[in-house]
Amino acid sequence: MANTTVERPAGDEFQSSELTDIYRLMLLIRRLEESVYRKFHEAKIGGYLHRYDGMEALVVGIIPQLRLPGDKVLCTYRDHAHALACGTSAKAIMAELMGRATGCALGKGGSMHLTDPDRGFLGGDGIVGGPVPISLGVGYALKYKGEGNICVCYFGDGAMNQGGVHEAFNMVGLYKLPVLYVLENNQYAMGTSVERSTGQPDFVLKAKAHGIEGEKVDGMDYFTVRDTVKRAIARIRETGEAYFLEMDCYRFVGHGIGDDNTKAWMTYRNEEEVNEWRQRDPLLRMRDTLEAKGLITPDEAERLDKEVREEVEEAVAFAEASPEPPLDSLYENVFS
Amino acid sequence: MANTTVERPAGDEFQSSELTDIYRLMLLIRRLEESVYRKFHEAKIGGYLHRYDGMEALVVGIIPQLRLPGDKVLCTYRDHAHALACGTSAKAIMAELMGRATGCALGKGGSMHLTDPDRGFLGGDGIVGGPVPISLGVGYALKYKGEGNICVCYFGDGAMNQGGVHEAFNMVGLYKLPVLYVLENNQYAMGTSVERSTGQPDFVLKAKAHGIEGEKVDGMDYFTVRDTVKRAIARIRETGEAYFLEMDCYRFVGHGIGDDNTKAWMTYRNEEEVNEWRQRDPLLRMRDTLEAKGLITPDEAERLDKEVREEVEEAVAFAEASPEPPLDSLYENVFS
Amino acid sequence: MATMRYQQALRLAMTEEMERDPNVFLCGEEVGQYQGTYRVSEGMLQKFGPMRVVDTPISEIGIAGLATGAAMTGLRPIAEFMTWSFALEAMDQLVNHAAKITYMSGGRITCPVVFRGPAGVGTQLSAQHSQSMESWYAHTPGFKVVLPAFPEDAKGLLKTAIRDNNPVIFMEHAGLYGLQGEVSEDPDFTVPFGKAAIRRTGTDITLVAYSRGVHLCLKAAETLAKEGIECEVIDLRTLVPLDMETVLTSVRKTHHAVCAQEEWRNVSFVSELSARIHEGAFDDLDAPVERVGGADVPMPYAKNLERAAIPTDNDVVAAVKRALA
Amino acid sequence: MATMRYQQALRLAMTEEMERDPNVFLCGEEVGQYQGTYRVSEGMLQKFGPMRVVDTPISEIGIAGLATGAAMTGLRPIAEFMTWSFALEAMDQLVNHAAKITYMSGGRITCPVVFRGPAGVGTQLSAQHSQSMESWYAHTPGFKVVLPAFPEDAKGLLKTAIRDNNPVIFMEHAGLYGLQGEVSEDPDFTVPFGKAAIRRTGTDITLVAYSRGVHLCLKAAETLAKEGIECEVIDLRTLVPLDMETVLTSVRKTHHAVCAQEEWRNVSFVSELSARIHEGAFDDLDAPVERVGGADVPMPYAKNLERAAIPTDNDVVAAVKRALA
Ligand SMILES: Cc1ncc(C[n+]2csc(CCOP(=O)(O)OP(=O)(O)O)c2C)c(N)n1
Ligand SMILES: Cc1ncc(C[n+]2csc(CCOP(=O)(O)OP(=O)(O)O)c2C)c(N)n1
Ligand SMILES: [Mg+2]
Ligand SMILES: [Mg+2]
Repeated sequence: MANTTVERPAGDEFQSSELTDIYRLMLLIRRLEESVYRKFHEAKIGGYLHRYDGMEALVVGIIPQLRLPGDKVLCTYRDHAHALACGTSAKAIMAELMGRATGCALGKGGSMHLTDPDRGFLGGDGIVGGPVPISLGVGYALKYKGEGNICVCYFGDGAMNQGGVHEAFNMVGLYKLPVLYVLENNQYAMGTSVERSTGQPDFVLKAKAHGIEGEKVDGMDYFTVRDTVKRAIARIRETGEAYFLEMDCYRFVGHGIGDDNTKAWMTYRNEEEVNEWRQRDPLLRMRDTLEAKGLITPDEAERLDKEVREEVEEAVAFAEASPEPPLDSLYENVFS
Repeated sequence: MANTTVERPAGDEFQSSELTDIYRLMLLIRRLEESVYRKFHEAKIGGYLHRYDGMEALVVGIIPQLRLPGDKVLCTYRDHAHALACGTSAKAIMAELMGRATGCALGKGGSMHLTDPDRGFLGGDGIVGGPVPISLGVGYALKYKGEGNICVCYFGDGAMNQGGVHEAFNMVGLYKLPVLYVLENNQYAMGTSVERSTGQPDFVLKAKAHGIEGEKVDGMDYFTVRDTVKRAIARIRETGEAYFLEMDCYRFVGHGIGDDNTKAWMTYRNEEEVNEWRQRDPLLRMRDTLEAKGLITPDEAERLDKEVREEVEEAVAFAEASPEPPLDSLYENVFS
Repeated sequence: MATMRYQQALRLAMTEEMERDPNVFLCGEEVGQYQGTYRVSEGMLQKFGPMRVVDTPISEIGIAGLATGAAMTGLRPIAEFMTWSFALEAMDQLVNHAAKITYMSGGRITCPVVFRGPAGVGTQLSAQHSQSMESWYAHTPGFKVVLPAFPEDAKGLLKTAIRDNNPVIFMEHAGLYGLQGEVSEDPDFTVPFGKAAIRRTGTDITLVAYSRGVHLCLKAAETLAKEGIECEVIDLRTLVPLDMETVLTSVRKTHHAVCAQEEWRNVSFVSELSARIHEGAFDDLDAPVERVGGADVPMPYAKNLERAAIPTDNDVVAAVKRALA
Repeated sequence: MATMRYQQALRLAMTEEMERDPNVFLCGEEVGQYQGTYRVSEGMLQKFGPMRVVDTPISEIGIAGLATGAAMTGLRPIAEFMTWSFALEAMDQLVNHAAKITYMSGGRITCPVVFRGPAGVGTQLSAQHSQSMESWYAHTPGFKVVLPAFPEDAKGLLKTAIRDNNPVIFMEHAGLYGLQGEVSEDPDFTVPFGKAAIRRTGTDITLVAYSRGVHLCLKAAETLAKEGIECEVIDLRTLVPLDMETVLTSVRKTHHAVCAQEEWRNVSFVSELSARIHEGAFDDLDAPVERVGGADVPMPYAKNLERAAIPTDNDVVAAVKRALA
């Protein structure tokens, strides 16, 4: 069905083939996280691990619209999905998570520090709010070079309470820099709900207070994200000014590998709430839409899933077969 | 004329005697700064020096309304006026500025670190924005003790761009703490005008973005400041919630002793502008009002000025006659 | 006496002090409803309520300001940093405010505040989550710096810290939270600052350490004992104030010393120890003081690299042999 | 060659590099329209325009992020801190970001950024404005740390810093801004990192210092020469990388050493120097290495106390006499 355009959803001028690619990417993200989780519990992966399950639309609805590597992407430690969307292979990611020399950061970064500058991915960041001051510099450099590129900077609802975010917002508003801010509002910062962490919950207002326009978006629906972002990116490229999107979403699993949604950690939310949000799973919604519109058949969907699972398994095999970093690399890369 | 109440300005239930006291305090602040300036150029005072000339209404319109020492005051390095208003003697201040053992901080703090906890004055702060995170803790302690006291925290327009200010505002908004924030908007942060330093110049909105209500006030008029603050303080004591006042004002002299309004330093403003603002000198406006209302005669005004100049001269004499701190005090007070 | 984990000992210290003194309160990220990231404050919110066990936003500057300002106003706050790495965000409030206010006010304002939380490395948390910076704090006048190595010290030193009238940097080691030990349950039991503990006596060489470094030294001492080398192991417990007398007395006896820590070695606390031992016991030393510390690199993620970056008891053994060679 | 002030040499270095490389730009508080708080960047806004000489709000985290992010994106920023004391506010961006990004990315991201500004004490600025913390930065892997003592080095080292592909901590001494000296006007003139300079040769004792400490040592050396004591004075110029070879070669010759700095002494760079000299030349030393540093107290305001807190050439003389006693 390639090249036949889809009528619904309105304003959609993407090719069906592109939509199946998007769906496949969502699947890949979900399956990779599931696999990563198992590998952690097999002690093949260490450190902290933060899964993106439930938030996929924020990545697949944005990053495929960028002109990488000219455009740049920054995000948090919850960064596996962003790397995949930027084009980093599952192999390079899985190898990084297993601390192998073939990892996208040579095994030195790990889960929180995936990076792939050749693809415009400037990496995850283990410090809450950390990417935002960096985005100020990236945005400044892009304006300085004047090639019309933009920076997309993801960060969490908890990060809105970091002073550095406000310093950077103010300077980005002052200098008028081409940055798209994506607030991954998954309702919680670890165990702290938005209401328990802010004196005023309207995040868009916090951006406006620094001279950055923005709006709130349903982050659980691919098409809504994609269409809003399309407008936002066009606006940024045209005006050169930053824009802020608060994306309403939810993480289906615990904050990190340590917070496993088990009873013990259910101090801040309950199963009912999680299940309610799971009804809005962006992955299932996407599949339903594609099937409803006849862009994909149940068999094709199954085939895609199988294909993706294989890709993830290959990545695991690749990583496990890869060597650890040589010991003398310990002292390499401290300086360029 | 004690005990005869004044009709104008409206809403004024202060005694005329109190108004002359206020005027005398304004005079004392101005004369002290003038004297301090001379003493610096006689090399009797060192370090940084930041004068309050032109901003007196912000101090005399607020601090006399407090219940010291239960209420607490925090401010910036531009703190001589605040100390005087809290009741620290000109002697103790001048001695501190000359680095004498009789200074309010034993000569260890200097101009930027005047302090007088017994009078509720928790001090100046040399770090831009620094007092605001501290005010969060002071406000928390006051709420914790539940004695109905409040904290007044002064800071500058340039400080609004410090991340710590935003972290603290958000937490003060979240915890609902009894703090009155007074933004001393004197239009410039050193050589940087407000427009050149912020992405969005409505400071009240910046406070609201964190859940703190507030308003903008003419900080050049004592009565306006006093009456607005009276309402604000009543509101804070009643609701226990913070309030934010942006006080529009101007510093008649340079930023610090190094920036002397001389041509060389007039890179960011011009004489016309300074002179325009000088037309609104809160000291002269106060005197005019008092004379117009017959609360003070020109002779009385002159007498007051003479009295104040003598008080300052005594302070200078006291400081010059005071010993330097003993050398072995160098290692004292590192720990309590 | 009761057997408990290092982590429980910390909780007991905070609980006892909060029961004793209504001005003591705890604040930090996830200390309350979440029961503490490392469960150190488990149950405390339920026991003391939200005014005294305060969940904060992710705002380290705010947390430091909250604690410092409250201390300046007569309370005795305990501020938890989720890990000490995040205290970097609050460095101005810590160094330019908490550490200096007493001095700048000529002693008129006291600042009785404890900043505590986990430090230490070893679970592949990579570069941004693997630094403790005790050398920085020890370098800065105005802080007392405390790093317990055992459960009993965790309790006794934390109680002393809470009762101290000054800003105390209290660094726990995440890798020691599970360590079991005998701990006094006497609410009056405290451990004084500035008194090192001799954890093992020996005649051939003095091993000086703190926090997890002490455990490396004890393990090394065992290994070396089998070879007939008797190590004296000194646990400093507090870096500020520092008990050099115990160290120098030992070195004058053994004529050799190794100083060990987990943190980066360059310009660090073991550098200071080395300098002071040479200054204080130069003529008694038969060999230069050896230093053991972490590799001077940002912490790598890969398990094998991380292992190579962290000092082990074997590194201490090797240093001892160099010293005695 | 031309005679100019330390401050002018810095301006010349920045100007030459900005003319040479369009990717170099300067940002910081008051660097542009105000002409620089200490006039270091005077005239540069007029010369290079607002895109390359960027006035910032009072937002140190923002300044550090601006510079670090721009460096990660291919530019070569120079970020000025109005004084190094204010860099405390940006510590997370400096330490957890600028210093680590290259390592965390396995070398795939480079971060060519210079953080510069005045440090140093002596004009009664009191506690919050009187700290440089070079010991902190030297402790932290990922930074190069540079502290010029003379105008020619100010120029040559700053040019090297701007051309370096790594984060460079470049500390100027406010008290040296007015110092006159001969400076090469050759735009290709640079001073390499990691090469100490012997400022005076001598046979009796080695004095090791950097920044203003070098001037204390030179003054002390003159005084001591009158008494027949010949000091060799070494100016390290860069603390990271560190040229220990020059230091140890000298100490093996003189058998005595004094290390001097202005900063607090406890757990500081002179502690590291002392440790390394003892480790590297123990058998050549006739006496323990002496350390001279600032008093370990927050800087007091009063002139007499401040004077007592800052090391002088007399303190160096005294240390030399202790060492030679
Ligand atoms: C400055 C800092 N403080 C604390 C932490 C510990 N921490 C890691 S993730 C996290 C929660 C962040 O929540 P949010 O910003 O909403 O992002 P999310 O995890 O929900 O995607 C915290 C407190 C940190 N990494 N950095
Ligand atoms: C964190 C920090 N950065 C920079 C400085 C240097 N500095 C001192 S005062 C000042 C200007 C502050 O302006 P504003 O906040 O408007 O207060 P004003 O001086 O106008 O009263 C600056 C940049 C400082 N003291 N602290
Ligand atoms: Mg969140
Ligand atoms: Mg101002």
